[in-house]
Amino acid sequence: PAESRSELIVFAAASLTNTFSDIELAFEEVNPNVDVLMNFGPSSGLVSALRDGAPVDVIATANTITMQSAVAEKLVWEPVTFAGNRLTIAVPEDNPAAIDTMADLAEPGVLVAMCQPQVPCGIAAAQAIAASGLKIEPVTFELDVRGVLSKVILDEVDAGFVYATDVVSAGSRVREISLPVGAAEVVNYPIATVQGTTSPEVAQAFLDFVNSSLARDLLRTAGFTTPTGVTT
Amino acid sequence: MTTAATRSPRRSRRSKPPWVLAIPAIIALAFLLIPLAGLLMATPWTSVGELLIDPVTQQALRLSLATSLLAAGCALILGVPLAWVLARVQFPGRPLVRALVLLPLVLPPVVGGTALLTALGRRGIVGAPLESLFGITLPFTPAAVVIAETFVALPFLVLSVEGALRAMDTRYEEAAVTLGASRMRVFWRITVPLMAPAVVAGTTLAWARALGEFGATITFAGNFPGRTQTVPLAVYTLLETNREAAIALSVVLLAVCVLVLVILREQWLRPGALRS
Amino acid sequence: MTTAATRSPRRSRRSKPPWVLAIPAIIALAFLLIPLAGLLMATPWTSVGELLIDPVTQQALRLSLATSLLAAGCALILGVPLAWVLARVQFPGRPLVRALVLLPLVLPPVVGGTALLTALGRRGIVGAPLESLFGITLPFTPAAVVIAETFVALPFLVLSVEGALRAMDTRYEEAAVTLGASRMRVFWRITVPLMAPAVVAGTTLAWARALGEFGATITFAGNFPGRTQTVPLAVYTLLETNREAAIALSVVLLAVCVLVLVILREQWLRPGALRS
Amino acid sequence: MSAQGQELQRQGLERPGLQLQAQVARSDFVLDVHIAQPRGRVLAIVGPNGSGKSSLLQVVAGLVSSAQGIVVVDGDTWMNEDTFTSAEKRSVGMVFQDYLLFPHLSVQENISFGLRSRGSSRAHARATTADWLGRFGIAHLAERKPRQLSGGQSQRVALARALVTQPAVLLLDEPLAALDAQTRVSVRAEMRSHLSQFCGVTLLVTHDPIEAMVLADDICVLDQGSVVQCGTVADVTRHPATEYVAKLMGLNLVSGIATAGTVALDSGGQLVTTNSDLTGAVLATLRPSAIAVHRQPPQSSARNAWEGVIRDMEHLGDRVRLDMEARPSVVVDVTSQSVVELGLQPGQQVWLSVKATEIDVFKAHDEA
Amino acid sequence: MSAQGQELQRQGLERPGLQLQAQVARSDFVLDVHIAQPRGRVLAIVGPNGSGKSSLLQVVAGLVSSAQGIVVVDGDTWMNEDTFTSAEKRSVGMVFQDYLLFPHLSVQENISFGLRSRGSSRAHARATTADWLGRFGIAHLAERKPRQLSGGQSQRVALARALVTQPAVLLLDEPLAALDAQTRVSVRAEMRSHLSQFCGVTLLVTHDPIEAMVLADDICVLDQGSVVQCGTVADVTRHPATEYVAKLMGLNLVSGIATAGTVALDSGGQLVTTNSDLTGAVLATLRPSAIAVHRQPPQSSARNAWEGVIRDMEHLGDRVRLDMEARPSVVVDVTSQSVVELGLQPGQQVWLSVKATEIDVFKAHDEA
Ligand SMILES: Nc1ncnc2c1ncn2[C@@H]1O[C@H](COP(=O)(O)OP(=O)(O)OP(=O)(O)O)[C@@H](O)[C@H]1O
Ligand SMILES: Nc1ncnc2c1ncn2[C@@H]1O[C@H](COP(=O)(O)OP(=O)(O)OP(=O)(O)O)[C@@H](O)[C@H]1O
Ligand SMILES: [Mg+2]
Ligand SMILES: [Mg+2]
Repeated sequence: PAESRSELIVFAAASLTNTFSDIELAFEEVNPNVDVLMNFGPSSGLVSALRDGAPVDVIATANTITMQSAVAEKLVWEPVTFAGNRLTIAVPEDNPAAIDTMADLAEPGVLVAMCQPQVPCGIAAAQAIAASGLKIEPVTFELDVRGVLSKVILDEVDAGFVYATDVVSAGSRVREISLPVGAAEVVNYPIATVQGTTSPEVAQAFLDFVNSSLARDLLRTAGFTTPTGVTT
Repeated sequence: MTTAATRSPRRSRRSKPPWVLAIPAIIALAFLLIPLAGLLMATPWTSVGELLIDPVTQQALRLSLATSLLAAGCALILGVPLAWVLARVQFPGRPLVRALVLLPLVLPPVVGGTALLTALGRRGIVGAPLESLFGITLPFTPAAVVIAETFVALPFLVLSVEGALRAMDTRYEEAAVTLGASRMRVFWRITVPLMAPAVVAGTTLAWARALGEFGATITFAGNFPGRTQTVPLAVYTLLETNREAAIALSVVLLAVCVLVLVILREQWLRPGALRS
Repeated sequence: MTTAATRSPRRSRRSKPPWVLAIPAIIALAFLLIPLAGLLMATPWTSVGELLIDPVTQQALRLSLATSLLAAGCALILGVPLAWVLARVQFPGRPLVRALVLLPLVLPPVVGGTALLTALGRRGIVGAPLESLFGITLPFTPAAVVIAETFVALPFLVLSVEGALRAMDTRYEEAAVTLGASRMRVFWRITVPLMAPAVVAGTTLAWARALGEFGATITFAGNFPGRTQTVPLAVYTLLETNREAAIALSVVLLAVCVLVLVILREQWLRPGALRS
Repeated sequence: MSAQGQELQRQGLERPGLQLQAQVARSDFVLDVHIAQPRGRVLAIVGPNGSGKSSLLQVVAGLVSSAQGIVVVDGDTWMNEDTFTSAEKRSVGMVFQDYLLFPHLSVQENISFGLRSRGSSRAHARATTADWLGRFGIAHLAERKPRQLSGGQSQRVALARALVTQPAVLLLDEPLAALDAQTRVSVRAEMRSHLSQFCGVTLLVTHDPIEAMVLADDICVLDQGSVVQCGTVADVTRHPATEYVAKLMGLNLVSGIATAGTVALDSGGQLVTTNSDLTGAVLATLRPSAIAVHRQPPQSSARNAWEGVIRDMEHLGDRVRLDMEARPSVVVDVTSQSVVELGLQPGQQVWLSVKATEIDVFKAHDEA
Repeated sequence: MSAQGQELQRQGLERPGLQLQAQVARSDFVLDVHIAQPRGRVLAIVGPNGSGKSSLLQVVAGLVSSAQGIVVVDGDTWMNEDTFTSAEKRSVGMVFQDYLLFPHLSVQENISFGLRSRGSSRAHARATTADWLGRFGIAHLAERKPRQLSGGQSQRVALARALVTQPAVLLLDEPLAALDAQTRVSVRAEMRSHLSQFCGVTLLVTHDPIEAMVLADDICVLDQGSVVQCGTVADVTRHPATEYVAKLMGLNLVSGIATAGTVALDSGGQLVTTNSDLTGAVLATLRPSAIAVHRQPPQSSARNAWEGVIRDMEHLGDRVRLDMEARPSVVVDVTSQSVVELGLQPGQQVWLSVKATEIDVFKAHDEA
């Protein structure tokens, strides 16, 4: 805990909004001298901002690729993976196309949404489709997983490849159709201290807190998987 | 809508829109309003109440109102002179400049934010000297929100006002000049009042655009609740966690906007309000 | 810019902008252009060439141009009558309608797309009957792109034209009426030509806005290369993997836009082009 | 419908021409007129600024939706309590006080606009327009835009535009005001020949009494929204109902009580006339040129002589107009020669005389 | 600078008043004028539509930036090859042909605009404005907006607005054109009294020869951008240089070669005059009212008699103007009585006569 009241600026991927808001409150309870400022946005946008000189102490992204680019540019110190997410299929709550298995997505006339292949959820979905050997042709490549979830919730598509956490956050409005065992791709969420940070101790304290059991419980509730402690 | 056959009772004498015009107008209106109606139907009205008492929402609303009004003000102060110069001063390359002024409209907003960072960021062309000389950093501050909003809103104002200036009968200005009025006096006492309806309309547009600004703001000013999180950013954040609340918040934003517009239009934009 | 003291050589007699106006105008211009300059400096020019021969980019450019022009056309056909009705027809609730027409401007784009889905989507108020009766589904088609772009662009046109209509001297229309012109004839032969500069300006605005449209398009029309992926969507896609390429593509978009605007303005928007 | 309205409409059906009975209320001004004008005659509407002349024309054209009353033209009811024929369906031609030429159309397009609106073929419209361009001497301006015209040129185009459609009612709001003296004479002559062939009703607003006398058959004098006097040009000129009308016609008008050829003037003084039949309230007109000026009390055959002071002098071509402060106060026209010979100048005391035969006496009009 | 320019400027410094020598080229029109007008005198500029009258005023006001030439006022050079005083620094008052009242300002604000622009205090501007509102009889309109005024009311406000600042040069572009007859007389009188006190130069564009004669000291006649004749009102009236000028002044003008009292007319025919001194190219004027009309060849003392056909007739108040096709062609004014007695009508053949004493002969002007 720092002596005087200080600010800690955390950039976090948009999909972490709920959990990190809770973690912020819990952390500030333990460290009353620290005021955590959260900035949620798309992972790539966060790294761009960092590159452009945004005042950041800690950054958590929803994929390892963007974080690796930050590492390569010496923007951040070595990251740690604090959570993981599992690819799955979401269908609208009344399941209009009667999807039961991933194979049903290959039926003609079934509208499928997935992320664009440039972002982690798109890479994962593409890999899952490739692995399944099915001929699944999506109608849209959404820019991020939230776009996919929106389309499913609004019943505009019959199914979409999303993360387990999205199914949890959507509550009863979507149903999950699990991917076949082994096809469920996993993505990792890394977190790192920014190289230029003015308060490295507090940043480190926050990193530790995210990896604490309290935070892990919050993450698990939101549907994240707990990583096996590997650094990415 | 008052439409009537040729022989008709007294009060409908003047306004008989031809159906050939009324039909596309009604289609246009339906096209704009049905989606809004759909949005209202999808709005969980109970959560609007909750949202309104949530301090985060209140902060966002306050910030949005403050920054959008400031942005509209900046657009006004900077835009009216620019419009005047573009409309009235001959200089080489004017067509190009007039086209360039429109660009923030076309630029995908996130790229617009990036462009602002390249100019005013800590490593930017103007931002770097600003920081090293005066210690001022703009990005990720409320000032950055105002700048981002002004950047996207300015073209609206310039366009409206420039159009009005070109349509204006310049001989009123000539008449003022023969009465001994200096250029500044002509500008403030004749030009500006004569184009007041266009200035008000342009400022309204600029304000509305600033109020809805999202892409450039999140890129240039970040998304910090209470500091740079305007309502559109809050909507974006809420979409992640609570879709219904996000829609409800959008509807709140719309309501505020409609309220201001209706008041403003009744006051300022009545036909001839500034003329008679 | 031509500014000169009172005693000055011949050619600069007329245009002496007062500095008090020129200074804010220059600031405004700098404010708009420095970020654009920054963008140009950040552009990897070598990759622009590569981008231009990439079929995906070419598809996106073609789609963007086609859909934005269609959207501008739709906005024109629907918007001019709506503007006329709003400016000239008295009906109850008109101030409210005039404010509502502005809303697509304020709506965070993604919410705008959502609103369109609630109206025209598979389960939408209009979309559901459309699908069950005619088998037409709009989302994920190029038509949806045009619709999304028209939705955001329409208010621009309506505003420009309505303002011009209000500023117009209605006695020209009266004169035409006494010459036996029907309402339609008055509208097409007198009203429209007299407000042509505003219509052209409004359509230009609408087109520019449609060209840059992103949020509503991605939400309502999705993102499928060659079918619904316009240039702004391609820019976002590229932003994830190749920031430089994304900026380069934005610059290409801007270049197209400037080109069209400069040509258009020279042809149509010269001072008095339509009058003398 | 009111009994008056029914009566008017009955008349309208019987007598071709214009039957107008209308009220318009504006902020602090009320127009209330009743005019009946047969076809083939020109009615000049004269009156001071703001007396409602333009408003009257607008009522006939259907441009004032708030007008109350009745407009019947050649038996067609254009307006009554229940009916309102919209402006474009009324067969009117109108020339506006400030031209209102369509700025985006060329002169030739402006003129053919009405023909095309009323369904003429392109070729016919073009030919007719060319004819009118020639008549108005503006053929060389055919391709110009209105902003490239001088004031007078614009006015001629506006005139041609209204005349070309041969309307049932022609409404002219000071059509010659902006023309210069020379052009005005030729356009006036041209216009008179057109008006004499024209079989519809013409209402001509003008400030110029000569224009009214030259072009119109009848005159209607408006003041503050009401009709002061209506009648043929000769009647109104000879027997003006008010001093305003008399001045407009360049006459002196005095009122008084007549007894056996002598009129005791209301303003003091008296006049001897040759008309001994009239008694009671009368009006009398004195032509300015019929009044003689003397330095001494006149020893002439003129039966009327009175003293006065020259208030003001104005040169009018080869004559000088004296504005006299006297009983009665009159204006007097003398030749420049007389001015020199008598050494006249403002402030000077002189004698005036007029022959009894030069005084025109008539009963005060009922409506006055 | 050219020698001519230096000469003009030298003159400008010596003689207070306006020295103007300017060219303006427009699409198919070139204005090229040279005018010198001393202070305290009113110059009326007359000419047909499109002759460049408004353009001339604009050059003086500094509103035409493309003008070439020299403008010197009271020794101040407003324009020459090197100098251009911008319009707002020129002490001019201008009344525009179409008012140009500021639509967003009230009448009182319109009038005080010039005073405030030239630095008057609010109180002084208000008082002066109130004074002028009274003089023009428009005090009750003080709070109105221009769109609430009738045409004539607007014109009076425009007039007051230009006069209130007491400018060095007053430029009036048909200031009375839109006023009705009665108001015009009173405003004209008011204006004359102002102009007579006014010690600057006044340029008055007008179509109305009476207005020119009443208000102006000098007349300058323009045609197609050039000065046709310049001189005092009396000179121009008596000795018009061209037929146009004569017609404008209500006179007949004929040209010919004089030999011992007889003028052989260029248009055919001859006139006997009482002036036997003149020889060579001369002009002669005949007043329309000096010409007598006969049904038979006249057996009178009049030495000039010729035959002709009545082309057109116009009633002008108590006179009738005959437009004669004859040698020479003239206009003739006769009384209504004569018309009845002689049974005159268009197309009729009649005899004209004029006394030699009534013919004014003078040498053709050099510039004509
Ligand atoms: N649109 C209007 N709204 C309110 N008042 C008006 C309007 N138009 C005219 N008036 C008023 O109505 C009265 C009559 O105006 P009108 O134009 O008919 O007069 P006019 O006789 O044509 O005058 P002028 O000879 O000056 O043209 C004036 O007092 C004028 O101020
Ligand atoms: N802005 C302009 N551009 C081009 N030509 C013009 C312009 N203004 C006037 N003219 C032309 O210049 C000539 C002179 O116009 P000007 O207005 O000076 O005539 P004027 O004598 O005032 O006529 P009027 O008595 O009709 O007002 C005309 O042929 C006219 O068509
Ligand atoms: Mg009028
Ligand atoms: Mg003129």
